[in-house]
Amino acid sequence: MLKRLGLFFFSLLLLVSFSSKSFAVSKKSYIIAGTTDKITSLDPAKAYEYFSDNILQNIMGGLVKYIPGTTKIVPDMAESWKISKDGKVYTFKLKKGLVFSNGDPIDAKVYEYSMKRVIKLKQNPAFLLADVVKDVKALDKYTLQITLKYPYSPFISILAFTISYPVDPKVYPADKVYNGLPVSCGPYMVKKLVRGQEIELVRNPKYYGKKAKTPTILIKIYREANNLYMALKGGEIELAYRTLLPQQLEQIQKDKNFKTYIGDSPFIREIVFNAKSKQFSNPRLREALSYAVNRAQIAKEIFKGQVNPLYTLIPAGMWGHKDVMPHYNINKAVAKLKALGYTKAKPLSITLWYSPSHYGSTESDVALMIKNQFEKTGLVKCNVKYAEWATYVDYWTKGVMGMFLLGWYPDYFDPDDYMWPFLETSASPGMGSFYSNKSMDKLLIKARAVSSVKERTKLYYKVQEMMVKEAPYIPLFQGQQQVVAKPNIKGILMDPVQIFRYYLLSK
Amino acid sequence: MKLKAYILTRILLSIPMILIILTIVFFVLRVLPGNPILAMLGPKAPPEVVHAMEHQMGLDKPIIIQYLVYLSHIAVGNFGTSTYTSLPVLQELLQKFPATFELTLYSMVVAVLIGIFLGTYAAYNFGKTTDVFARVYSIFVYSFPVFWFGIMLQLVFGVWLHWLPVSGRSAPFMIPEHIYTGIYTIDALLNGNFEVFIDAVKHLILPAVTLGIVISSIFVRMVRSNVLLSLSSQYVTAARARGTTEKKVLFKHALKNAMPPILTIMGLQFALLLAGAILTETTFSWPGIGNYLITRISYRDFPAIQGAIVFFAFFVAVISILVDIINAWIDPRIRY
Amino acid sequence: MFSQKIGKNIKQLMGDSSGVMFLIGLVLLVMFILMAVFAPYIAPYSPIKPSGAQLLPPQSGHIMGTDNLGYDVFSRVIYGSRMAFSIAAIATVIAAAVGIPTGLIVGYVGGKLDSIVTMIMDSVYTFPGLILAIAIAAMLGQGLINISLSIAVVYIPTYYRVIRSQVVTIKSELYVEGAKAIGAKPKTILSKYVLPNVLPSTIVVLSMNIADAIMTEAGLSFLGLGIAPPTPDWGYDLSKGQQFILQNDWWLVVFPGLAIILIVLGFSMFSEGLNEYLNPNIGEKR
Amino acid sequence: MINNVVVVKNLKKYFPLKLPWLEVVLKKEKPVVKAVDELSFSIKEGEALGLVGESGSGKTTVGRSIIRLIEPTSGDIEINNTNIVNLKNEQLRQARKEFQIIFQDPMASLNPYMTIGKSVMHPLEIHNIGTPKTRKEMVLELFRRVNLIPEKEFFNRYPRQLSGGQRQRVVIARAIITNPKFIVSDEATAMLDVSVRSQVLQLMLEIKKEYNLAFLFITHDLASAKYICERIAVMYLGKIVEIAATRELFENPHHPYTKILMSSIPVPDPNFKKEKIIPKGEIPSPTNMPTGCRFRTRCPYVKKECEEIDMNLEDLGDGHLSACPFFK
Repeated sequence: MLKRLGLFFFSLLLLVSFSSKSFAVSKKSYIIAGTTDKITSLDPAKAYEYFSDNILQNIMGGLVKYIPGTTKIVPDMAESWKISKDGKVYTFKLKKGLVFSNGDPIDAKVYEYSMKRVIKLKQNPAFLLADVVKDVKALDKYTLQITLKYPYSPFISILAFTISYPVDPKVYPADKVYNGLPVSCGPYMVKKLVRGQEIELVRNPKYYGKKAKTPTILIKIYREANNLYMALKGGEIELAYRTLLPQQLEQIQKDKNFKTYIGDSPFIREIVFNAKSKQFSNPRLREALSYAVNRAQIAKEIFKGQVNPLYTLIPAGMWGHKDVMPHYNINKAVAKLKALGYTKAKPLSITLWYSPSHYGSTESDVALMIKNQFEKTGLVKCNVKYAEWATYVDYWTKGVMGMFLLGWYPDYFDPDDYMWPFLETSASPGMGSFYSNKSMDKLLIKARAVSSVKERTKLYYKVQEMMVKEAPYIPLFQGQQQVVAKPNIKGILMDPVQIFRYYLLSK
Repeated sequence: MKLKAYILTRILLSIPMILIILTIVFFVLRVLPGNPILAMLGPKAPPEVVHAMEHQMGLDKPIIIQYLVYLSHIAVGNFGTSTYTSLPVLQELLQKFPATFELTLYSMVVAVLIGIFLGTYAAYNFGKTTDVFARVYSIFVYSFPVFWFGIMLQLVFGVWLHWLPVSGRSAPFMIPEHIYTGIYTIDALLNGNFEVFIDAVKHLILPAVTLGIVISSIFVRMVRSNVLLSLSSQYVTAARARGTTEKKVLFKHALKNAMPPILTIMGLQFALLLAGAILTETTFSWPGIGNYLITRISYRDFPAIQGAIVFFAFFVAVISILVDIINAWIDPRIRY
Repeated sequence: MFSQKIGKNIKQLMGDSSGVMFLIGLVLLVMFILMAVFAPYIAPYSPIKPSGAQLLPPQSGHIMGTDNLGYDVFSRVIYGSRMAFSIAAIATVIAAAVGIPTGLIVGYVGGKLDSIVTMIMDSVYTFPGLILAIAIAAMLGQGLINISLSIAVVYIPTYYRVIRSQVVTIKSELYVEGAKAIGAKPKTILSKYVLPNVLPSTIVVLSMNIADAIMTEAGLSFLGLGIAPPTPDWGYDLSKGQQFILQNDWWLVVFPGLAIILIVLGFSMFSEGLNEYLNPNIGEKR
Repeated sequence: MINNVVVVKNLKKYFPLKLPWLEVVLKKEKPVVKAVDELSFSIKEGEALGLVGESGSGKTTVGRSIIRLIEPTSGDIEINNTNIVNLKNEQLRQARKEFQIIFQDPMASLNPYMTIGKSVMHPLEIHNIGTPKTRKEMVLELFRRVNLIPEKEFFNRYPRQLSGGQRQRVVIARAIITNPKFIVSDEATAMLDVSVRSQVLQLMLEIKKEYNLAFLFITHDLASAKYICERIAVMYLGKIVEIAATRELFENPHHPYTKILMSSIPVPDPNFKKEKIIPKGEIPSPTNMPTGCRFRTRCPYVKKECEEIDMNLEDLGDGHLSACPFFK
């Protein structure tokens, strides 16, 4: 009986494993993508991490948009706009006949409602509007007027971000985050969302712009890079975007069945020093340590060359970027540490913190490698500690950690977003550095008010040069965007703003 | 005592258990560092917003008040709202639960099948090769870390042989059209979609077998010793004397009479199964409550973490009540 | 006379399979203990410093290969035994130090106190231990003591239950009543009359528990709730190794896994044999 | 005038009945088992009082509550002119050196993890009698007295290494080492082989005389009681039904229950014919006690009036008391 039963199970196994590999992925009508990212919320008022925002960028639109593949901002739902002389009042003329996917109209009142709602709900990204917007008013059905608290030249970039997208007032409650299926106003709409498993996008027939190229996009959500890799190799998905392990990407680049697309990403990583902490209040010590960090080794050995060493906070490729920080030089690091009085017998004892899962599974490797690099000087004893993300956030805002790893993904594509939050006195506690310098603040405010890019570039050069002397951060590297896809998938665009446009995909 | 009264007693007795687990977790979570508001709003949030949020969530009240409020909410099935997704926790849990249930259900089936067959045969062939195999098996398998065993199966059947998918619950477009129970194998059949059913089974095999085998070590042992006991009893001798076939003796008489204690142990092992399910879900990216719990821990999503644990406690309580009731129903001596 | 006794005991042990099990378990345990104690002499490299190229497969010089940072896997497996032992030992000691006296006192005093404490302990006991440990560990954060503590909490009820149930039986034994009759203080009764009679089974539970604790620790580390790297730890190495499994870097997963299996096997065989030897009547483990 | 060492007045011990919690909650009156009900007796210096009865009659409960191993529900117990019912824990603990108990099962009454020497010495340590040096001497001397020879070898043995009779000698030694005034012997010889039994009985008799002890000798065996006791009390369902000097009781039993017990003693002479009176039926459940005379359900001489009488002991003269007003 046991034998018979065993045979039964074995044949069942065979049946199951060989039958029906035939689900219909070959049809042209859809593309199946995969990711390890997670969705928190698809309400523009709350969404504030890459994947949720990226989905919104495919199912919604705003007053303005970036031309795909560039950083140039052009009108989207707006027909045109005017900025007052003092830089405080923005007046938009909206296109006519715009509707949501459910047929409800999109007009200036809708925008007024949406922006006021964001500010009122006070969710995570709300500060982007709340900090600068004084008032939003629909002057008539097609005219929207936004008044700022002070002249703020990057504001137009914020209007291109998901936070400024319009929502249907009939569906999205004014006082609550909306959790249902989103009402779309972009190329796609969400047909099905099974959290932690998959999200299905279908063409929005009521979209005013160019129709999405492929009727259906299915994005499978995987827990880990491994699962994503497996699904890709096994033919379950045709495209993988965010995030394979460096080793996996390296391997798949050699695989002729797949095509790999690499582009720059505005994502940066850095070590933060808490300038208020006793141990790291001395800029000379921070400088000495920055000489000990070998970014090339991190990029090569952990990331297999898939990130680029970065020597300032503004990423390469963005205007204002200037390579200012000291490069790896262990002799200088040793000399400077010795000058500070540290010896082999009496080494500097420090702790480096990291958060294990927030930046992917390579994070502990990064921390360990930096620890080893510090210790290579022979004058440092470096501990490594970690905390889960929530505790980590708590620790840095409370100034518990003296030195820790952090990353930055821009909210709007402007050097201001890489300088102000890091270096301005009121903003830097949010970054955990508590750095404060009055002349620095003056420069930063000035750079916000000026609208000429040339002028601003000069100002940011100054800011970065000043930053080198104080070294409150050690920038580490700049990320890449990597997409792996079957060769027949077309329309993959490596966007400098890193908006992945599913609606351009086809096969 | 009547069965109804027994059931009532049993249900009432499980309330303190849930309450105690809930209390422990509540206080452990609150006493320790980490600010859920900051985690939710990000470090850029202005202090007044943080305070407003704290006020809105009642986190500025004394911890005892928070506790009582939480209890009163739980009592009416309000598990709070996730700070990570803003969705009602209960809704999220109910969505994840079928996956966990499906996994544990099939793992249990695997474990019970292995346990009953191997255990019974081992007892029947007491001292012979089968028996020695069964004993070595149960000791060895007991020492397997679930996650390690899962990885090994992934390696062999997924990576090397490419027979089975190594993760997830379904292939693309293979989620059953209409969800009735949330258990894909059942829903697929209800939908009449055999393709989806096969896909669901394929995804289930590795995780269910992993967990099932690891748990089966205990079943093999229990079934073996209980069947041994009942094989040596008088009714078995009597049955043999009547000329009943050996197969019938074994499965009808010996096994049947060994069943109540085995059932009890099954109930007890359920806790172990659930703990194993968390690790299995992680290993196989199975989108159940275990995975949910682990993910939310890093976001310090208090309501979600508490919710998941209370849910587990409920689940354990319900299962143990069921087992006790079934046992009481089978064997009236158990009621007292 | 003493050697004669030992000879008899070994014979008794070897007589049935539980004796063989006991011996195998003992050998495994001794092996791991030696490994932990003499780790610096056995391990060819430092477990927390890169010692070669990254992701080398097993070969001479690195008999278990290297991991993705170039650490020697063999050295990490050797040193990992220290972590396994320390956490299991600390957790077990804490659990026993709380569970045993509580069980003794509550079991002896009985009454309402007994019902309440037993209800609390039973609740924790019936709840899946790992899940509770996860919740506590996640909140306590990393560190030897924190992890040990979260594991200990889970095992307190195990000790409590074993001790209490025995105390309840022993309490009604005549020799305890006799001790009361000669005017012994409760403290004396507990320490001189009850405790010695409870200890043998406690030792068995203790050694079974260490196996469980090692397993739980590995589980916690696997979920990323354990010890902070680079401290060598089998569970952490396993979870790290799982990332590279698709590149066929099997050695990262197989060796730490085997270490866990063997040490757990060692403890469970040892305790099983010990159990049959010391008190054949004590029942199931969790 | 010889002093009363033990005076027991109206001793009661009721046990609450265990019921399912639902019924406990619902019922107002908590049902009890009246294991010992209004018992009174006294024992003089150097006197042994036998307490006999069937199993379930409550005699063991009497033995235990009389020295407060279990708390009596009510009543007074004077030992050595001290009412021990009122003693607080610590006072009671210290008073315990004055009264001791010998249990039925000698193996179970010794701690298996303590050498017998230590076991016997322990009371001395507890009550701080003698110095650590002299204590061992005292134990060894007592071992010689109870015939555990060679005493030094015995000192280091564990209970499991002794025979049943030897163990009971250890228990006796432990009971008398603090020089008590009063000893309860709870079926102390019931579990011993017949051959050993008489030796142990003999030892107890000698000890009683040497130490001038008051003895409560609980047994279901009338023959043993006859051997040791000056007086005997007969118990039935928590009540003493008859109490008299041993000889008087044997020659002149008054209560029907006593008569029945007498008739069940095995008699060595096969020719001696005795009137056999066998009680009808089973012993009633203590939770559901008959009204009036508790024995009436089994009494061969039962009358209608038996339903209404109180079971009070009546003096028949010479300290012979009986609870049956009808039977002559």
